[in-house]
Amino acid sequence: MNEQLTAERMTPEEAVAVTSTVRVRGERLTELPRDLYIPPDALEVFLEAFEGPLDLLLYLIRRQNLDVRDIPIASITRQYMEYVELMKDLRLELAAEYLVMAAVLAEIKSRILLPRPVQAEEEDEDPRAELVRRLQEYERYKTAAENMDSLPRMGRDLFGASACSRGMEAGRREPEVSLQELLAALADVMARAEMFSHHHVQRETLSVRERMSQTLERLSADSFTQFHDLLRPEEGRRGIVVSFLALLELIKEALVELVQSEPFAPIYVRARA
Amino acid sequence: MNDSPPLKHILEAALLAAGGPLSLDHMQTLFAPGSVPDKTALRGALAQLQQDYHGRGVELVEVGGGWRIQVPASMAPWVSRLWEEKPGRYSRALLETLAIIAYRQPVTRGEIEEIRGVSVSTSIMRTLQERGWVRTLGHRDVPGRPAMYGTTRAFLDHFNLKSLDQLPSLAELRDLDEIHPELDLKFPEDAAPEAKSPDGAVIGEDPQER
Amino acid sequence: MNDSPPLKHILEAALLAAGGPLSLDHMQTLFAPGSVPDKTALRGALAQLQQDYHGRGVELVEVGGGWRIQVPASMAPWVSRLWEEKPGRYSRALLETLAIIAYRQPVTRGEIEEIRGVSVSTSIMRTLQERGWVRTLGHRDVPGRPAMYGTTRAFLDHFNLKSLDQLPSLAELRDLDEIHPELDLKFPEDAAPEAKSPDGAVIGEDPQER
Repeated sequence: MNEQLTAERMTPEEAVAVTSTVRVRGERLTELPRDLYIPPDALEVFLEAFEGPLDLLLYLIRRQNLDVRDIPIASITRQYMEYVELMKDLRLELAAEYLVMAAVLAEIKSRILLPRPVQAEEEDEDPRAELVRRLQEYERYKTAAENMDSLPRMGRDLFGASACSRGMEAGRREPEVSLQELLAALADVMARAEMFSHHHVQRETLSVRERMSQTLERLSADSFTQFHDLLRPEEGRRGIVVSFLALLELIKEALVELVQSEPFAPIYVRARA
Repeated sequence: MNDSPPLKHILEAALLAAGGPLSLDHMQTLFAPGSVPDKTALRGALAQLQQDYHGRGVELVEVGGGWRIQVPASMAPWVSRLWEEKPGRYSRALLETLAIIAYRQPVTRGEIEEIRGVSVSTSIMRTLQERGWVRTLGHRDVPGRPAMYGTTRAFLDHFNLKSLDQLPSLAELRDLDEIHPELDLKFPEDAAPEAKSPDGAVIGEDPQER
Repeated sequence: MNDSPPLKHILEAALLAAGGPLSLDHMQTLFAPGSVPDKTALRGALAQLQQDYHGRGVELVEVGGGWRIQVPASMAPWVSRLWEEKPGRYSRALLETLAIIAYRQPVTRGEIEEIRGVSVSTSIMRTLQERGWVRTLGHRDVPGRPAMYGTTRAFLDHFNLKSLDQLPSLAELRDLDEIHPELDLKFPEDAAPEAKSPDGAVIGEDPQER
């Protein structure tokens, strides 16, 4: 596990475990801040490992096994300033936030040092309260981030499972059409046809049209079909009339021809080739 | 590694995580030195897996590149819908053509064009036939022998009609705007401008429209 | 569809062909109209699959985006060797930012910076959005109209979570004054003071407090 550690993941404690010689701007660093036991060389990595002033403060407090709510402001402030000075010396990109925090600490320290009237003590909020709240708030998300990092996650602990499905390309789904759409389209075209063309769309009996289609389909150009085969008695009188009208319409439109060899002989029908 | 899972389950996991074929050599690289199964063992485990998958939603096959877990062809009816595109829409031209065929069948393409005032693209006729709503009934016995079109049983089924009779008559259609004011039927002046070129010439359809 | 395969095998095929989570709604679209299983049936078949996979090289889990077949962590020692490259680690800055967004959403960049005490780099926000884990939910109606961020379904999927509820709970904030009463504790009955302020009131964890 250790060799996988990167600077960003290295905790200060882990950084402390490494040792060699520390150099600042090419010169040996002779004077280290008090309480700052820094592994030489790892110093820069160590300082960069902090995610900001709150993180640094938390480290200083935790290192002494103290409760966040019981910060010894004086000593923590001193230690904090030493780190900040060191960061300046190392010319680490020192975020302005570190300096803002230094000011906050100095302010708290001064308020604690100032003597306060005994009566006022109960009403006055502990000057550390706001800082403690922020530290706690930060720490809970810092912990949440660590917890989140330990959740099993895809690509590291878990892997997607997939099977080859080549050859099962997407079928295209056919568009849906409602009857209303169809009728609206026809109404449109009719309106246009009436205005613009000589063509007259007449009132039609659709059953005749339909039967014309059916009849045509049954007929072939190569052979004759008996006329009475086109009529289906089981459809009743109306059905026969419709079939007959369809046939007449087909004859009128010269789509079929009739053949009868002699009067009363069977009538044959065939499609016009 | 005493409680290492069965070899076939390790191979199952690896094949599914890989999502593609793994050779026996590649499979061997997954194991820590000292616990690499030989190829006979691998083949044995793969044969077991193959048996486990019998009749399931996946199958294990040997392909050129090694062994692969794949979805059997029998699952295609469901699986292919995974990537189905959202249904598109038919163009106005197609709907008008379909409506004319339904009401005027048997009808030739020329007659449809005459009614619509614009040409009917081949792609529209092909789409309607591919969809199974329109078929060729025969050919009219005039020069050029144009095909005559009519609607099909599938057309009736789609629109939930028992017969064409159930379509409103043209006369009723004229009052459609009263029956369904929401359809907002247009007067010719407002109608699709494609139908009107200044000289009344037939304007071709947009080849893109379906 | 009389000889349609068992539902669980169809789902197995679809989930493995998809290679990612499928919602119940999406599963239903795989079936032909008239033979769409209801969600109870789907859940039943998924439960059976889950059982079938018990102790195998794969598992079926429910995550934010739906149901997914995945290779369990127990197989990682072998399966992770499939790829030369190890998965990248996330920086603490990224993880902390992500944690704050996950637990505090909707949250602005300014609020994240306030909690962390440092500025949040633009590249972190961009990385989180490019991975599809974080998205803009809207803009806070204050000067500058800063964007509010929240996590996505892809975030849940990546971290193997069904919903945000499944995230480990946040540590409680404790009051500064508690530390002093604690020193006086003598009996266990008085223990568990964490939740109490000196006057006995329960200190709620108000996420909005600040």
